[in-house]
Parts: sequence; C-alpha cells; structure tokens
Amino acid sequence: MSKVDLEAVSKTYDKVEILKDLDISVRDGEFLVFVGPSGCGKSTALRMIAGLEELSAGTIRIGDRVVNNVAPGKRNVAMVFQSYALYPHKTVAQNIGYPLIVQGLPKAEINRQVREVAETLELTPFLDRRPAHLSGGQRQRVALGRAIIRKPDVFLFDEPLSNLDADLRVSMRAEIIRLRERIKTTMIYVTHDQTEAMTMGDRIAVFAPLRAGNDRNLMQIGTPDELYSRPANVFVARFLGTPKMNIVTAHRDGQLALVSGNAFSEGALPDTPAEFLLGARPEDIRLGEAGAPGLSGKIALVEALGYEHVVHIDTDAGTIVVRLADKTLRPVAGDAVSLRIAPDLLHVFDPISQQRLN
Amino acid sequence: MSKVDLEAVSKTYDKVEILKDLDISVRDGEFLVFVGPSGCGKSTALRMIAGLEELSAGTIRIGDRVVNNVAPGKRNVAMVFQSYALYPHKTVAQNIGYPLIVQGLPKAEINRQVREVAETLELTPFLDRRPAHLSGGQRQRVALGRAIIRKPDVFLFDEPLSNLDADLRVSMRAEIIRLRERIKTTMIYVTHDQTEAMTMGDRIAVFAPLRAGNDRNLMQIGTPDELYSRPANVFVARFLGTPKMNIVTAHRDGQLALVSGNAFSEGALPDTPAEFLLGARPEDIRLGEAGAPGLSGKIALVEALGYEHVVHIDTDAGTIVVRLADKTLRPVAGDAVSLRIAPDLLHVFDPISQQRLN
Amino acid sequence: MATVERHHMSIGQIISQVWRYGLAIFMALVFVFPFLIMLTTAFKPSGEIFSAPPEFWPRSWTLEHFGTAMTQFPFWRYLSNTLLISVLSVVGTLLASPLVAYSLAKLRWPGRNLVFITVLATMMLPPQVTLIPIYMMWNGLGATNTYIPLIVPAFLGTPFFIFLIRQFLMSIPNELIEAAKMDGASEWRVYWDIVLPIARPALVTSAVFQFVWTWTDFLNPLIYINDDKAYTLSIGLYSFLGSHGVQWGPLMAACVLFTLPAIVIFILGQRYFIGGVAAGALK
Amino acid sequence: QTQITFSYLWGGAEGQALEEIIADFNASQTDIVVTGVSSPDTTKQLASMSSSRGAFDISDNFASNVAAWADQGILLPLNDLDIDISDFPESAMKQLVVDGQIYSLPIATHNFQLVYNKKLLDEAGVTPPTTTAELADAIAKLTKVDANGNVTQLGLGLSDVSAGLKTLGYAFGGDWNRGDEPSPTDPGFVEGVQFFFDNVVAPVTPEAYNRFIAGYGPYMSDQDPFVAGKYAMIFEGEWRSKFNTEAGMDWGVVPVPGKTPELLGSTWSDVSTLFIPTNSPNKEAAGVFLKYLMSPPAMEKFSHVLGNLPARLSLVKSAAYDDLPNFNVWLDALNSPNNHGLPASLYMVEYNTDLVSAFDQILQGSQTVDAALKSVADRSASYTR
Amino acid sequence: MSTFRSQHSGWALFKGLAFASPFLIGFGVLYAWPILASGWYSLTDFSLFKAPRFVGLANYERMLADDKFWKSLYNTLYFTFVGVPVDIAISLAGAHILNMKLRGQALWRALIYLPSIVPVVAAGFLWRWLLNAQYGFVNEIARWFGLAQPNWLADSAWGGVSVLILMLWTVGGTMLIYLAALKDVPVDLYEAAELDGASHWRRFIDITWPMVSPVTLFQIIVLMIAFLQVFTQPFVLSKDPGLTAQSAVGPGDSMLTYSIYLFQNAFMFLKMGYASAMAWVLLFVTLAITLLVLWSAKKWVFYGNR
Ligand SMILES: Nc1ncnc2c1ncn2[C@@H]1O[C@H](COP(=O)(O)OP(=O)(O)OP(=O)(O)O)[C@@H](O)[C@H]1O
Ligand SMILES: Nc1ncnc2c1ncn2[C@@H]1O[C@H](COP(=O)(O)OP(=O)(O)OP(=O)(O)O)[C@@H](O)[C@H]1O
Ligand SMILES: [Mg+2]
Ligand SMILES: [Mg+2]
Repeated sequence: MSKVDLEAVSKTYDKVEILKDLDISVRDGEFLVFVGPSGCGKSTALRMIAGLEELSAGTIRIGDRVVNNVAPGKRNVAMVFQSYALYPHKTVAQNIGYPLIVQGLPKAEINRQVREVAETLELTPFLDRRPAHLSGGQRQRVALGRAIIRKPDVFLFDEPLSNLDADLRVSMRAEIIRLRERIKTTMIYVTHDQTEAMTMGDRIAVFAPLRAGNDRNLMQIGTPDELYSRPANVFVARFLGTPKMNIVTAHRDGQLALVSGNAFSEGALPDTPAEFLLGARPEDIRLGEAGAPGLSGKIALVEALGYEHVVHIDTDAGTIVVRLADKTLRPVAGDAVSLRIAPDLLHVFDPISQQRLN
Repeated sequence: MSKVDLEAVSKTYDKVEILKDLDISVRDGEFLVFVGPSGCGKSTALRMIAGLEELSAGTIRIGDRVVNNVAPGKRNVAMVFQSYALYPHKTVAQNIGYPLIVQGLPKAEINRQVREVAETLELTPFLDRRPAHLSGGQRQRVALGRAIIRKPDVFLFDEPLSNLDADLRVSMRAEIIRLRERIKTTMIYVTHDQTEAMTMGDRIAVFAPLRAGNDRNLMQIGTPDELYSRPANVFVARFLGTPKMNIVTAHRDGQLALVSGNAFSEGALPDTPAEFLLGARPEDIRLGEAGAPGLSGKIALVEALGYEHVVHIDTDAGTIVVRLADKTLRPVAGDAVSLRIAPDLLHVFDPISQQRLN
Repeated sequence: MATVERHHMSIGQIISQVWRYGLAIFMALVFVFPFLIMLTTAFKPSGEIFSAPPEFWPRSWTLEHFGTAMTQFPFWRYLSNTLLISVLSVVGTLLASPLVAYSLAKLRWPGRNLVFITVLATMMLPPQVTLIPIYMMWNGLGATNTYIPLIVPAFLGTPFFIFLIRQFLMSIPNELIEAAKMDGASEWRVYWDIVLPIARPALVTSAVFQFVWTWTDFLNPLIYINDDKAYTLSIGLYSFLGSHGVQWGPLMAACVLFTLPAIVIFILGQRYFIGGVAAGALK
Repeated sequence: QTQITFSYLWGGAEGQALEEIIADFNASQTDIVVTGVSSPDTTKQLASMSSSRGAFDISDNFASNVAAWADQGILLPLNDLDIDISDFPESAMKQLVVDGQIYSLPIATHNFQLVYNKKLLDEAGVTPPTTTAELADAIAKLTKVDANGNVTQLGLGLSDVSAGLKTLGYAFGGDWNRGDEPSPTDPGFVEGVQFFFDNVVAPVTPEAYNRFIAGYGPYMSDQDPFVAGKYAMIFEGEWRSKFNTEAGMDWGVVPVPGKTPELLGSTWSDVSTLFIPTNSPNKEAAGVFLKYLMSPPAMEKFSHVLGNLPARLSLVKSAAYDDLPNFNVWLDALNSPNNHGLPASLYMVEYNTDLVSAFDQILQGSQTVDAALKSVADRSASYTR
Repeated sequence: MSTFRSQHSGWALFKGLAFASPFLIGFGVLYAWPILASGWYSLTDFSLFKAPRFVGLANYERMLADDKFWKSLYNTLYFTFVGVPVDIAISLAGAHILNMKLRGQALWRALIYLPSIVPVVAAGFLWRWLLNAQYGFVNEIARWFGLAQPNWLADSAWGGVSVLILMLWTVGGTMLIYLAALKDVPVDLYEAAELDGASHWRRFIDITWPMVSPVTLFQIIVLMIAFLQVFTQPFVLSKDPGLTAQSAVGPGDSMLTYSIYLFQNAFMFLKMGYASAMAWVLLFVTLAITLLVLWSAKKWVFYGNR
C-alpha cells in the first residue's frame, strides 16, 4: 500500500512522442482509472509504473522511493494483463503460486497461501486445471489471484475485462470492486470503457493522444461526477457519456444563447464570450412541439431501446441527439419538433482553446 | 427479393442437436434479426439458409423454391460475414466485382456496376486499395458492396458489426439502416447485441440453446416493441434490456402481489395464479422512502453513469436493480428504501413453464 | 534530474547494445567465416593458397581460378542443366503439392485423414528403402540417364511440401472460401482465384526449398545421370575433383559459382521463405 | 557415319592426351566418329551399364572389376574381335579372361618400384636399399622428428596405401590372394604390412604419423609431398617418372627390395583395360575403335603420353620411352616373375574395400596388423565367389 | 466449417480424390510399390543386372555377422544422438541471440541461413580445406587460442566430429524456426514473470522451453531423420582428393554411415538384396526411434490447447 507519483514523465518511441509531461499523484489506497481513446498511451504509462518500459524523462516514485532504475520484479507491484498472461502449461495452483515459487518460499507455505487465495476467489475446485480448461471469468480470477498473493504495494490493471463478454464483464467488474473493498491497496486501472471508468474509479484520469494542439496527454483528473458534470474541455465532454454530448456553435444575445438564430437556452446564461461552443447532454435537452420557442428541427431517426428512446433530430446546426427516458413518449420519425435546454445544464467552451468557461 | 421459409429445420453435429424444429417465415422485404446468446445456433441457421451447412431435417424455401439441395452459389443469396471474408489479394474493385467476374460478365459492364456500387457506399477513392489498407468501417462497406452488387433475393448478415469498435459500430449500424431503406430486399441479420436487434429489426427472433427443458430454439418472434413490452417467457424477458428485468417469486394476495411478504404492486393485479414469477423492468420500479409501503431494501451499490444511476438494492427477495434516469436524484449506498411498481407494468410468468401469463 | 537520468540510461543501453551486437556478430562470423574462406581462396593466386600458417586475406587478387573453372569444367552447360531440372521441379511442385494440400486442408471427404496420415508417414520413410526399386523402375522404363527420374516426382506431390502448404491452408479462414462459393465460384475457381494467391508465402517457401534442394541434390543425379554432358553442377563439381586432382583455387571458384544462384534465389524469396519455414513447423 | 562414345576415367592432362588419340582415329577413317567423355566416377560408370541403352560404347577400368562385371553379363565378350593376345603379358591377361572368354583388353599396365629422393639420400649418406633389411635401415636414417615429436621427414611413404602395402607383402614373399582366394592372413603378407608399421609408423607413433600425412599437399600437385621432400622414398608406379622430371627433381628408382634376393622387384601389377558394355548401342563400331587402340602405334602413343607402361611386350624395348628417365626399371619388371597379376575374381571390389579399411585401422594404430587382417579374413567368407 | 455437400457425397469424394490424385499416384508409384519391392529384394540375392534369386532371410542373417554393418550403424547412431541434441541446443541459443533487439533482422537471418544453401558437395570440399591439419583455418584459429589442433580428417577419433561439424554448420534452418517460435511466445508472459521477479534463466525454463516444446519435438524428429540418413556430408568429406585409388570412408572408417555402406553394397558390390535388407532395417530403426521420441513427448511437450 503506497502512493504513486509520476512527475513530468515522458516517453518517446523511435523519435515519436507518446507521452509528455505526465504529472499524476495517486493517493495511498486510491482506485485511479486511466481512460482515453485507443493509442493515447494509457498502457504505456501503466507499464512505466510497472517497470516494463523505460522512461524517456521524468521520475516515478512508489511510496517515497524513486523507482526509475528499479527492476520490475523489485518494485513490489502486481499487474493484471488484458490477456491475463497466464502460464498456459502450469496449473491454476502453479500460476497463482508462481510469485512465491520464484521467491523460493517453502512448498507448504506456498500451498497454504495458494489455497487461501483460491478460496477467496472461489477457484478451489479448479486448482489442478490448466488455463485452457477454464472459462474467461475463471482465467480472469486466476490472474487476480496471482496478483493478490504477492501482497503488492500497488495493483496495476491493463484492461482486464476487455476480453470478456458483456455479462461476464459486468460480474467481474463487481468482483474487482468487492476485491478492492477487501484489500485497500492502491490500484491503477486502465480501460477505454467509460462505464467501467465511471463506476469503478475513485478518480478518473482522462488521457488524449498527443496531437497538434495537445501539449500534454492528461486532459483532466477528478471524480467521475466532476468529470461528467463539469468536463474541463471539449475532449473530456465528448469522451464521457453515450450518446455523446451535443456541441454546437452558439452566439450570445443578451441572456440567450442563439443557435442558428434560434434561442436555445431557456433562461439566464452564465458569463460567456460573444461566440462560444455550447455543450448539451442528450438527456438535458427538452423536446417541445413544433413552433414552440427553441431550436427547430425534424426527427430523422428514432432508436427505441425499450426503456428509452434515442432521437436523432436534424437541425440547421447539424444533428442533435436527445435521450428520452420516458417510455410513454413515442416520437415518430418525420415529426417537426423544437429543442430547448435549461441554462444551468449548459456547458460553455472556448471555441479556440476548447477549455471550459463556465 | 423473396420470402424465406424454414419449416421444421433441425441440425445435428456429431450426434449433438444444435437446432430443432425451427419454423420461421421471413416475409418478402422484411428485416429479421436473429438474436440470442452465444452458441445457440443463430449462425448455423443462417448458414443453412445460405447453403453452407446441410440440413439434418426440414425444408428451406427461398421464394417458392425448395433450396435444400441447391448449391450456395445458385441460391441468389448474399452473405456478409463477421470477418468480412474479403479476398486479401484482390483490390476493393475486384472484391466488389468478384460475383460478376465469376458470372463471366463483360469487363466494361463489371466496371460500370462496381463504380456504381462504390459510389453509393462512398468507396470510390479506395477502389485500387487492398483490404489490408482499409479501416474496419471501410472493409465492412466493401463486404456490403460485394453483397449488393449481385442484387440478391436475400441478404444474410452474420454479426457484421461485432469486429468494429463502439463508435464505428454505431455509424455502420446507421449505414445498414440507410442501405436497407434504399434496397428493399429481404434481410436476415444475426447479432448478439440487443441494441442492434432492437434498433434495426422489423421483427426479432430470439434463439435459445437447446438444453434440458427447451424443446426448440425459437423462444419468440415479433416486433422489438412486442418483445420488450410483452416478452413471451422469462428467457426473452431477461435477454432484452440492460440492466436485466428483475424476476422475483411473488404470491397473490387479493389484488396485491406480495414479495417476501410485502406488497410490491401498487394496484389491481391482472389474473395470476397464487404463486408466480413477477418481472419488473429496472426503469419501471419506483423508489420510495424507507418505511413507505412496498418492498423494503437497502441500497448496496450505486453506479453513477452521469446521465442515470443504476441502483442495486438488497432486499429479502434478492438484489433488485433499479434504473433512475433523473439526474437530480442522488441515491447513496447504505440508505434504506422501499420499492413499488405499477401493476400494469408488471410481467407475470408461470413458475414452471416460465411462459408469460398476462 | 531528468537529463541526468536519461544520460544514465543510455550508458546502460550502450552496454546492452554492445553486448547484443557483439554476440550476434560473433555468431554470424562463425557461420559465414567458412564461406568467406571459400571466396578469398577462389581469388588467391595458386602460390598463396598453400601457406602454413594459412593467411586469410589474399596478397594479390586473381580471377584466374574462375577462368580455369569455367573452361576446364563446362560450367555453363552444367549450369543450364541444373537450372532446367530445378525449374521444372519447382513447376511440378507448384502444380501438384498445393492441389493435394487443398484437398487435405479444405475439402471434406471420407478418407482424407487417412491420406493425410499417409503423407506424414511417407515423410519419415528413409529414401534408402525405396531407392533401389525406384532405380529399377526407372531403369526398366529406360529413363535412367534422362532427367525424368529427377523431375517427375515433383509433379506427383512431395510429402513435405504437401504438409507445409496444408498447414498454411488450414490457417485460411473457411469464410473466405464460403464467400467465394456464395459468389458462385466453382471448387476449381475457388482454388485458383482465392486459395492459391493467398497461399503465396507457402508456395514461395516450397519453391525456394525445392529449388535449393534440386540445385544441390547429389545422390539422385549421381545415380541417374551418366552422361557427362547431362551432369548437374554438384556431380560436375564432384567429378571435377576426380579429374583434376585437388586444385583448391579452381575448386573454390567453382564452389562459389555453384553457390551463387542458390543465394540469389534465397534472397529473392527470403521475405516469404523465413516465415514459411516456420509456419510449416509450428502447427 | 556411326557415332560412338568413349567414356574414360582419366581427366586433366591425361584426358587431353586421350583426346589427341581419338582425334587421330577420327582422322584415320570416315565411318566412325568417336566422342571422348571424361567421367571419373566408377560408380556412375557401373550405373550407366545397368540401363537398357548405354550411355557409352567403350570405356576403361582397372582389371579388378572385370570378373564381377563379366559375371553380371554387362561386358561384351571380345573373342570375336580376333586380337592376337600373345603379345600381352600373361600377368595382365589372366586378369581379363574368364572361362576362356576375353572380356576386356589391356591398354596399359602398372607396377610399383621404390622411388627415392637423391638429394635426401645423399645428405644422409644412404645408398638405395636392395633388401628389406637395408630398407629398414634406410628408413630409420631418413626419418626426422623434431623436438616436439612432430615428424618433419619420413623415410618411406605411401601415396597409395593399398598398393604400397600390397607391394610390401609381395616383397616378403607373401600374397594377398594366394591360390586365387583372398588370403589376407598369408604370413608373408602379414609380415610385409607389419614391416611398414614397425619401421615407419611405430617409431614416430601413429598419432605423429597421421598428423604428418594430413599435412600433405595434394598428390602430384605443386605441393606433392614427395616433390616437397617430405618423403625420402616411396613405392610408386611408372607415372612418377614423367611427373618427377617435370617437377625438376633429382630422383632415382630401384626395384622393390626383397626379403631375399629372389624377391627383389616384387610388385603388384595392375592393368588399365578397355571394354565394351553389352548395352553399347554401337558394338561393332566400338570394336573397330577398340582394335585401333590396341594397335601397337596407338598403344605406344597412349602409354607414352600418360607415362604408363605399355601392355605389349613387343613395346618394352621401344625407343619411344627413352625420354622418360629411369623408366626402364618399371619396364623391365614387366617380364619379371615377381610381377604379380591377379586372376579375375568376383570379390575384388569388396575385398579391396575391406583391405583398405583394415590398412587404415592399422595405420591409425587402432588395431594390430594381425587383428585387422584377421577381420578381413572373416569377412571374406561371405564374398561372392 | 463445411464446404461439403451431402446430396453429392459421392461428388465430394470425387473432388477430394481428384485434388489429391497427384499424391495418390505418387504414393503408389514412388512409395507403396517400391517398399514392397524392396521388401522382396531383401529376401533375394540380387545384383542390378541379373534376376533376383530367393534366399530367405539370409541377407538379414548376414548382417548379424557383418562388422562393417555394425560399424556403420554405430557411426550413424553416434551422429544422431550427439548431433540432434547439440543441433537443438545451438539453435535455441542462436535464436535467442537473434531475438534480441537488433537492427537489420533480415540480414542476420540471411547470414545464419547462408550455410544451409551452400550445396553440400561444395560445403564438403570447403570443410576439407578448412579442416586440413596443416593448411586449414580451423587449426589456425585453434592455435591462436592455444587449443588442441586435432588431425581432423586423418585421425579416427576426430573423423566423426568433422562430419558433425559439417552438419552443424547448417543449423541455421532450425535456428530460424526457433526464432519464429520465440516470436510467437506472448511477450506478456515474460513481462508477468519479470514482475513476479523471475530471473532470465527461470523465464527460459518456465516459459520459453515449454512454449517452444512442440517445435522442439518437430525439430527432433526432422533432424533425427536427416541424421539417420546422412550420406553426402561424409561421402564428400571422406573422399581423399587427388587419389583415384579407393580409400576408407574417413580415418578408420569413422565416417562410414549407414547410408554410405548401403550405397556401397548396392552400387559397388552389386549386392542389391543385402542393401535392400539394410534399408528395411533402417526403416525399423527410424520407426523405433520416432516412436520412442513421440512416447517421451507426452512427458515434455506442451500444447497450448491441452
Ligand atoms: N514498442 C513500441 N514501439 C513503438 N511504438 C509503440 C510501442 N508501444 C506502443 N507504441 C505506440 O505508443 C502509442 C501508445 O500506445 P499504448 O499501448 O500506450 O496505447 P493505449 O492507450 O494503451 O491504447 P489501447 O487502448 O489501444 O491499449 C501508440 O500509438 C502505439 O502505437
Ligand atoms: N462444424 C461444427 N461441428 C460441431 N459443432 C459445431 C460446428 N459448428 C458449430 N457447432 C456448434 O453448434 C453450436 C451453435 O453454433 P453457432 O455458431 O451457430 O452459434 P451462434 O449462435 O452463432 O453463436 P455465436 O454468437 O457465438 O456466433 C455451438 O455449440 C457450436 O459449438
Ligand atoms: Mg493499452
Ligand atoms: Mg455465430
């Protein structure tokens, strides 16, 4: 159980910068999630903490020790890989016990600990099987077991659930949450699934790839709630939430936000520049009858999911997506509608820097 | 453009029955979705229609012709495979044109048709590329193009989107819907993604594996709305919708449904036996304060997804999951609550046969 | 701090770099050194070849041995003979082996497993067992002292290549074949249009193998070819030694000339070849 | 015109000489055109004769194969050619006739005598030996070993181990095919082989002996060990005369020393023979050409260019060989009773192979002379007779 | 899965047979018939030129007493049992070297493979030259390092070693196959083990060796067959250049392999019957060793799906 600090960490592969000036402090016992689109360097950052990649610059500290030059085996961190990385020719017991075998613990002691871990993970009946004869969820648990048995200071997870099917993913997610409640160790968890990020993390760090414009990868770090309700920039705003947040260019006209010349907001606006990017979450937009005040549009497509409808509406400002949770409403493609939103639900971003203004 | 009829179709592999007594009539021009858990025989059924698997028993008719013994190439059906099955050594143009090349059409004619198809699928700039140099979505479109160009009577799709990432899946889904609107051919679409099934199909056929108890695979066939609002049995009820429908054992007490001794329904019940399985969709359950009438429970876990909360509530009847679309509610784990539901939203199932009763 | 560390890392990197390349160069040298000797000996004047202790680098270079080799030994004729046999064998291999492999990998028919096991079994059969009867057979057909015994077997499918190509074909998704069938292609068309082009790495590997094997084959030409005009390079080289005593210079020059075409083929095919060798072995 | 092929085992300079003779023949008449082919591998020669239509019409070999091949029916009987064989040495002809049928004709003969390096003998004050005792003495004086035990000069060498040791066997009154049977344990023969081991190999140790041998340059090349002065003496065939002279050596030759004076000049006589395979496509034309090669002028020219002994006794006195120094020592041996030709027998190839293996074991020091030759005797029981 | 249509199961059979026909013919002509024929010849007294004469098991009986037969069998087994493990060990070590981060992979691989494409005849001559006790480079290099300078080609203790060296010069092929196998071992297995603190050696024993074991099995069988049949290498290496006279097959017949002796019997001594019997014995020896290896494989070969 340790804190982990990344200070100005950078990584360059073959002259291509992948990570730049990454500053993250993971608190002792915290569950931090790295999330971001594919290729943005999440795994790279995690692997640098594990010691599997060298740093190009910067410092990584685990507890109070600078570990830049410490071999992976000596950092006392455990990692669960996306592929589980189980030793296919070893039994479950040997897989779980491997870290202890390497340490040269006596056999009896290893057996005892393996049984204990297997017990908590409900793997006891499978101890003599090979990984090939396990289901996906069981393999996942073996990988967890191998990590747990070492009693590491830090747990690292690299998309541990992405190889599982939807149902299993949900139940293994719960399993990790339970595990986490039991052993209060620092955990860093990489995923690109926003549901996982939102539901599991104490805090979330949103990564973006380094492209023209981004001078660093870390877009925002904070609790799930902070990120969803007050995204720091357009990237984070659009990254979290399905359907995505609608972003349109708006003009300020007194207290109203005008979109394509129509008043979109219902009341007093916060401080904004004359022109800005307006963000509206699909569930925040209210659908009114045609002709009512607001942005007018026509329903292009209705996706009925049973418990909700996702309505795609063509407007002069482009397609706006609205989520209707009320099952009793039955919007019909082709209908004309008007759209409005409460001003306190608006997100305002700078059109140039794309940073949040309100 | 043809109807497709499966009559008492069965399939046995190595003495294991996979499909039994499958009766499905696909109407002319209909978009029918096969959905079901992995391994339940969806692909097998589709491949029998394509002629890629033999029937063990039964008859398949395309239009009015029995095709049991017709070679795949002669059925005039086109299929889009999960892996796309693009010819890796041929260019996009050659891939799309291959069915015509095999037919021995003149070169000029093939070129004309390929251009036309490529145009509608926006593939024109890539005609000379090889599949390896295309993105996932582009490959998907090439596979569509190769199917379209034959002007087949029936289109078959076997999980065509499951290899794409989430964003692309959404946009390709829209693409297939648009395609479907343009060419009104009969289509049969296999998926295990319920969102796809719900949003794309005119009708949905829900498959289940043959296990002890199920004497056939087809659990229900109907429009998405029918299936969601009036599932014919527990299997269908739990298969569609996330989170899943809550199913608890209930007793009839006059007009009330008692769950663990508490009145769960708010008003007059439909006809039910004394003991039955009660189904309640997460979004239909209403959360009241502790002590209010209803099933009492304690919040075990709150998954905050930003736009909604999924609340897991421990009750005497097991965990009940409730979806709260109202963002302003902030349920907190540990709170005591009571649960009720409107009787017209209830689903009633026979505890033995698991069939719908109301 | 950061820069210090970067510097520190790169010293470690340099050391590991030196170690890695040092090892690799050492190993490569062990393999290539004899070959270099062959080259330098071929270019050394006769007088220098025998020196004790031996010297690696020629003091003066000469092309004389190549001249001797090419004139005293009908190099061009042997070269074209060997080329003819090798090319025809390659053609035979490419025609026959993939056909059989396709049948064993992608067609479903009763007896297919039995045939596959037979292919595996024949791979293990020592050629000595069949050497004599096959010799008798060709002899009976009057085919000794012709290239027929050297070429025809390739046209009947070589078990090793059947195995290698079959393993490769197993990795081609059935869906590709099914897609082509749905597009209306016949079995032959599927094979020709889809399977063969995709199997190119396996085919190139087989072709390179077959070429090099035929090119360097010794025992078969030794047994079957009697007429010195019909000799292949390896037999020519062997008898060159017999008829000219050991003239190391010309001999090494002849060896160089003999080896070059195989190397060229290898370089041309190596992209596919290396992968293909492994593919055959791994499955 | 008939095209015939003459496939010969010679190559290099000898091959070129043969081509001259072929050219002479082709110029001498118009009916037949002979093409020469140099094909030095005897196995292939044999394989070729097994096919239904042969690759050549006439070829050469050593006499040892004749009996076996005749027995297999692959040699054309040559009695019909009507060649007068009275001029051929009896020691040669007895190797070529099976059951009264001539299967092959001698084109050249060979025997082995003691060739020595004059300079080295003079330096050591040794006179060429005439008895085996003197030979032993000479070997001892002419063998030099350096401080590390490495041999720097060997008193007596063998360029062809098999021929050399067989010759020594005869010199001790032995025979390795006594009574027309394999006799590897014949006492004289064993004694001869033992002599070599005791006097040449054992004193320097087999290890040093073999190390020295391995350092030889190639036989009859610029680095030939005899020319290079590594041997003082060797048992050598008549072809040495030409080679040594061309190499500019100061050399001499004496008959092989004998254990007793009667055994002086004991040698094994080998014959180069010409034959027509039964599968020859043009047997008649081949016969004509064979007859031409057998004619005294052709044979004289042939043996002279090759530096070989002729196979006609009438040529022994020919002045044509005068330009080959010391050649007469070998020529004279043609008429010697100690010149041993072997009868045609079926087992010769296999027997020779076994003898070679046994000699090799002996020189390696891994088997005693008795044991090695005894094992050959054991194997010889299974030879085809 | 299936490209097979039952309504034409006769058609499927026909198609299968038609595509497989080259091999079916080849099997009949080049394998089945010759095997039977050689079985028959092995029971006869037979030269190339005359009709076979039935002699029962005489040829097999003769083998028992034929010390050269035993010598050649011994030499061949010696080459096999020393050569195969050494070949495997060198290949694995070399594959590890090539598997390190090196630029120009294609070049390294080509260099390693180069000896395998040098025709064996040329390689044999080349190595005769290199192993020459006096003018050869091998002893010269040994001299630099103060090592023993054996009399490679003329000392019966070293003749076999010389053949092994020539054969091991071409381990490049095996090495490349191992290299491909190494590249197929998932990197994250090594990473996981590294995180668990496993040393390089442990990672080799616990991950590499089991993961490449199927390849090892394949290699052992292929190499074993090649070693049991070795002909050209010793044939060329033992040919004493410059002497047309016959010589032993290597010093003290140390390079006399089974195949060479078989060849001598068949084509030099014209004992085709005896040679055929030898061929059959080789077939059984190969079979026995292969089965032994396959049987042992159950204990040490690991397949990912089991
Ligand atoms: N060994 C390497 N050599 C060169 N580039 C690399 C290497 N490993 C990763 N990269 C590059 O670094 C970038 C970041 O990779 P990383 O695996 O960290 O992404 P990620 O955020 O984990 O993505 P994903 O969600 O797909 O796993 C990618 O563009 C990748 O191509
Ligand atoms: N060729 C075959 N031989 C034997 N069993 C097979 C074969 N093909 C499929 N099966 C079995 O038939 C069952 C149904 O397979 P099918 O592929 O139709 O399922 P599916 O519903 O498409 O599943 P998924 O969603 O995973 O694609 C599975 O249990 C599978 O194991
Ligand atoms: Mg990653
Ligand atoms: Mg499927």
